[in-house]
Amino acid sequence: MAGRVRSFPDVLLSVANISLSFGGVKALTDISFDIAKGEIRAIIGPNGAGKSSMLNCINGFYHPQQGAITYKGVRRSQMRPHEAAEQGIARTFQNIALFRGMSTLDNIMTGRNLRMKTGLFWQALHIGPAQREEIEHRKAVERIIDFLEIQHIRKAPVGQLPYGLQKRVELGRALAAEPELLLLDEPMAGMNIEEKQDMCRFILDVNDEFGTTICLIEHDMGVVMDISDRVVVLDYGRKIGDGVPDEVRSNEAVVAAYLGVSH
Amino acid sequence: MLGPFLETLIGGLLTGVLYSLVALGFVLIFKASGVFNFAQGAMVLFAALTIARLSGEIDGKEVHLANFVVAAAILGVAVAFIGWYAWREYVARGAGPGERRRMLVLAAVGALVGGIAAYSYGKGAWPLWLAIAATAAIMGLLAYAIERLVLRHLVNQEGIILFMATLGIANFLDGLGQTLWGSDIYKINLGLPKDPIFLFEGVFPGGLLVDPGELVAAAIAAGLVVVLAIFFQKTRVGRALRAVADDHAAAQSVGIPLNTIWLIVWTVSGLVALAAGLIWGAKLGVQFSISLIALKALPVLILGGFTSVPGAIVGGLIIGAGEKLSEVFLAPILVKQFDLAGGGIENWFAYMLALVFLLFRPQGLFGERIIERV
Amino acid sequence: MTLRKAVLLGASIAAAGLALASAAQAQNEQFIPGLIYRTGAYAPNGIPFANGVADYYALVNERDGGINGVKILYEECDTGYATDRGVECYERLKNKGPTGAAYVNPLSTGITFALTEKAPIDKIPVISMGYGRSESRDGSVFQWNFPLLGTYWSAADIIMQHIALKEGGLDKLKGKKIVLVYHDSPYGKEPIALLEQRAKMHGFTFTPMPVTHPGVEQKATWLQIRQNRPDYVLLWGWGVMNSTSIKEAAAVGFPRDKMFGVWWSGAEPDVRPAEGGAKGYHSAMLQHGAGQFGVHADLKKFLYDKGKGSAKWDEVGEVLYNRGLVNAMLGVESIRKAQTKFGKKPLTGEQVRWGIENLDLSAARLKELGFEGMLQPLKVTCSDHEGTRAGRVQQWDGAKWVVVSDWYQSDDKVLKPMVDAAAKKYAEEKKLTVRDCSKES
Amino acid sequence: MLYREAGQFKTTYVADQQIFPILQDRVFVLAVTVVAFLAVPMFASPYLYTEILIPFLILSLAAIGLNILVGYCGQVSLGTGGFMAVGAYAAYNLWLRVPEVNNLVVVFLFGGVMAAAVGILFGIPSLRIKGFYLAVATLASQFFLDWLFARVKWLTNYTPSGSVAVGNLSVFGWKIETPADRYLLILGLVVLATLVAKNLVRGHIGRSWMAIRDMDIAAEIIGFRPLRTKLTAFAVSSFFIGVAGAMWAFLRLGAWEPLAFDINRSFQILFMVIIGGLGSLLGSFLGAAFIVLMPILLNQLPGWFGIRMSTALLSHLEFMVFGAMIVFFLIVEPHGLARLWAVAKEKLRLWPFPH
Repeated sequence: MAGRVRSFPDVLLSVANISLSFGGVKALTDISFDIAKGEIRAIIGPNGAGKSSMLNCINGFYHPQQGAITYKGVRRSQMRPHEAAEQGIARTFQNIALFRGMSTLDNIMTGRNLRMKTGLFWQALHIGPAQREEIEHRKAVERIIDFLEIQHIRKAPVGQLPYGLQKRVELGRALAAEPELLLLDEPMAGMNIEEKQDMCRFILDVNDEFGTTICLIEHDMGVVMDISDRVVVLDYGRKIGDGVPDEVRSNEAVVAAYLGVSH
Repeated sequence: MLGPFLETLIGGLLTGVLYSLVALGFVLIFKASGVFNFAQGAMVLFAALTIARLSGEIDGKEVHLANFVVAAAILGVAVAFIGWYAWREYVARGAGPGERRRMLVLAAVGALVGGIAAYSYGKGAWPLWLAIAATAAIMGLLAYAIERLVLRHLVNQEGIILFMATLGIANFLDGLGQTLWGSDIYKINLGLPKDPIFLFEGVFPGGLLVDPGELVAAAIAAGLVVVLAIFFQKTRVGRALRAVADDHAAAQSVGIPLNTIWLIVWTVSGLVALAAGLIWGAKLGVQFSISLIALKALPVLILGGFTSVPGAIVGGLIIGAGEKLSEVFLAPILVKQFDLAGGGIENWFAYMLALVFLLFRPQGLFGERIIERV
Repeated sequence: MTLRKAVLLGASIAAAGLALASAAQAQNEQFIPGLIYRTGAYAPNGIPFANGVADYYALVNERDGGINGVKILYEECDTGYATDRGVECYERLKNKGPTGAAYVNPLSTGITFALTEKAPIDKIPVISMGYGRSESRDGSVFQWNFPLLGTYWSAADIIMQHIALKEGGLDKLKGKKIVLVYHDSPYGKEPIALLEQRAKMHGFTFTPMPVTHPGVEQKATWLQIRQNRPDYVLLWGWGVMNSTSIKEAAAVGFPRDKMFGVWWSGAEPDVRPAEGGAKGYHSAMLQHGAGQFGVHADLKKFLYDKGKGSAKWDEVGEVLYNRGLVNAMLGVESIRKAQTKFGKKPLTGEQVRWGIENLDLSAARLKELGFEGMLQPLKVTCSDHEGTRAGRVQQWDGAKWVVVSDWYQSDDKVLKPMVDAAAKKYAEEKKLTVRDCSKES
Repeated sequence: MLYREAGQFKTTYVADQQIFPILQDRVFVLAVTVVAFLAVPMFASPYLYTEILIPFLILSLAAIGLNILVGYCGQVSLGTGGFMAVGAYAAYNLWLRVPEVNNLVVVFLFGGVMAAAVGILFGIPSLRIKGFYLAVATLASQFFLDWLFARVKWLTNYTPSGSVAVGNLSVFGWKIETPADRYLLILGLVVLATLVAKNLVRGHIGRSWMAIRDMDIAAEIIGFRPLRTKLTAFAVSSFFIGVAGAMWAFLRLGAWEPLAFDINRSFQILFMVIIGGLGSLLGSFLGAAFIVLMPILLNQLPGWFGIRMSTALLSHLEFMVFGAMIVFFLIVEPHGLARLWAVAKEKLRLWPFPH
């Protein structure tokens, strides 16, 4: 079945000729592609293809040696990850990176951190602006909790939750930031069918309801082809394919490098 | 100016070798088990006290008694372990080769201790070699007890918990050492030469002072470092230890029980503590203060990296030289400039040196660069 | 439940303990606390002192049946030379016995400083024999402090006088270089003021060099000394620092006979570990030195022959042991003096304070007590809480301490103005009312 | 039966975000506070005040401070003693040089603020240095500050011995003289400080600390600025520690020298935090109680039973038992006494019908 066919005129982020290496080991070589506003963009490729490194470059965690990243029409200089977050880029992680010592609620509240402004003084007293702010954001977070259907684990320490729920909480944390660009690193890895379906639904809903642009890495080809608008294929740090799912599926290089293996 | 500078540099480097030796004990344990062993200083004290009291002249009833009590206690423990192992091996289930070897080691230790106990009861002061051998055995037992009673129960705990546990062990050892052996200053007589020698008296007025005692001590320490390096590079056990250091899971799969590794590592670092205690004790006299030299080894550790043997050595040299040079040449300037009540900057200077260095190289001198991933 | 059992057990144990503790208090006993240390970095020096103190009290109880029939109840508390532990010990012991602590010997300058603040409130005198704050000899300000036998300013002054005598007069000090190697604590810093004053007066250069606790790391210090070649090195060390200094001096070839220790740096544990290296080393004497005197015969007869001594017999007569004896004796005699006014019963700290302040030990009395040859007569007054300012110098000949000088008196022309100024500053900072000593009897 | 939360429904977020959402907890804490303020002064002896309650309270505050840094923000520090010293000496100099400010609260706050400033300075390396490397690096501050206060004569007002003393203290005109006065002042300040600490850790600043602690990289990626977050933790932590240091100097010691804040103090407070429980304010109190009381108890216990042993043996045994107990507690409950408490409460919730 073909993916959805939608059109997106505006480019949100474009990557031009990116190369990244760690002390001689090349992780990414000369990669270019763009992410359009409002689309669901997938990055696929075999293990070690450089997918996570690509996300790490986009949100400023790695600094490519060559190439440029343009976000919202502005060419980005080297930045720290929190600056990317401030510009509206949020993400989840391949190996869950929740704050294990905190509850679900608190974890999602951390997603609101960029919007919480009261200073040390009011925080220390926990009255007035600090309390108002806390409640206002609590309301927003409760909406996300409702959306993701995790009300029952609101106060549970995340470290003790099952894997699938942790992934969901992590998505919640990213959503709490109300990002323009949401990077999802293997959001469905290690899930069973049912959990995957739930997650797909959440991703599509996010995209539909909030208009959030999503860039995801995923191994499950079926899922990728179903939900994404366009797909980039990486192999050994190089781009070997780019286009709507049908194009990619018929791309010979992709089939040889990747799909050929799994089919 | 060059004369004093060189002289200070030499003195600093020689002191640095001794710092390296203490730091080495830290590194061995951290490398193999990730434990930041703050008890290293207490182990140095304990070993030094044991050697000093076993080899020192015996004056009066209490020492005899203490000797006897300790010897008996160790013998008892050793015999108990042997009995327990024998029971496990022959009664409870079949024996593996590892257990048989361990039993043999324990039997040897027991026999050694037994012989020593008998010897001591008749004679009094022991020859130095015997005291060292007995102390080595005791350090082995100590390592065993620590592994058995503490570490085994703290597997998979966070580093800071283990660190705190070693602080507890340090407290315990400080108390135990003083209870058994007393708190006076004791001598270890290694026969180190004492009279200073002066080099190049023709070139520099007054010559370059070198303390031959320190020279010998540094040589011993250097020799020990070489032995350890060979141990790690060339022997089977040493290679296994390095494997563990690199990857715990991999080591498990090679078939080395983590507990055994820990035991070996703690024993080895107990022996390093013994060497450090021997040298420091001969130099300064054996007393409670020796345990505080652990603090001197810490800047060496962060400078050289917690996991690097060469780092401990080079770091020790840098810290030793750095702190002496700073004290001799920088401190007087500071005192004059700021009207201070005296110098004494060497204590923090070593730490500051290490700290500033870390700002530029967070993984230490020889540590591997960490690539962060998410 | 096991938990309930444990709680019950704990409660009953605690109750039993409290009952025992209260039952143990006897009525006709004078309580004296002992803040000592037999552990830690300073134990080698703390132990012989503590033994001397304990033995003397035991002797008074055994031989005389107490002080005029009032038995001494003595309890040690180990401070480890740490100020906060010392304060805890003091607080724990100050109210023990029927009348509370008679006086307290902090045996640490740091603890003395802390207790100086507490003494006037608790009304317990602080005897800091041969240590403590130098200006506290001014009894008009420091009503409760008694730095008997000598302060550090006295000690430093005596050493300077001795050096001057050897050089051929105070004027010969001009241009000399004198270094003070000191324990980096209030103890070690005390003499600096006096030495700076003397340096100004006589034109020698004075350099203080601190050594960090516990003092085993002195290489840099002694390399500097070797490079600067001072004429004399004064040593204000304690515990293992002393022997380390002497060893390092030997290692850099600094002549030991140009080294002068304070009286806390002149005992057997200080020189013995340095072995041959200590030969020729000098130190000031807090009046007494090593050796056995009249009182030691009594110790042997009443304690050691009966196996009741705390030390080994061959340690009895060592410098610090003897100092413990002297320290205890001064306390006992103060109580005895106070009994003449307040009656032969257990006394409060406030009453004992009067006894110390009016202590007057003549040569005859010292002979009677068996301390002849160890002490000079002393007389404490309201304005002079030091009692005497005499001292001698001794030298280690490789096997024993030999007295090498006559008696010196610290020069009050130099000291008195300094004491007055420092005491005045203290009184002002603390907004204290100063006693008028001329009106005291 | 008595300890149940069933039936206590929260209808507003304010109610849900209370410090103690369960009614019984509120009652209990209130009762403890009332006892501490009103009942204790009725029976406490000077010894209880000066050697147990006062050290316990002050060191609890220091432990709270360190817990913020280590337990909440995950930055191990061995420089606590040094920061306490900054608080003490800053407070001393304000008290000495500006006699008009004869108000301990102001003096202590000043000590805290100065300690916070120094804490920020020494916290800067934490951006690049992590884990035990940072722990050892913080020793640099410990040794440097110890040295500073021993050497710079101005800081100790040129006293020859380097030991300084304070006296004639008052707060808003209330003269602090007796141990009871000191106790009440300390208690009041510690209760306030605890409240502030609780507010901070449950708000968004606290969450930023915990995020950095649990996973610093992820925290940065979702927008926390690592340096600013860590420095806030260093500042707040050092502020509390500085206030504790000033209180320790003024209200516990009265006269002090830098040795009062040496490295052993740092270790002592780290012990409190670990034994009490990382990331728990209650744990800071429990840990402080344990570490303050245990040596005193061990030292006195044989005496209470009429067992006479030599002072040396007693001290050595105290060392050994103390060390062994540390290890024992770490093995039994690595998450500290606070966790034991929580487990007990959990049991109590179900009592008497555990099934």
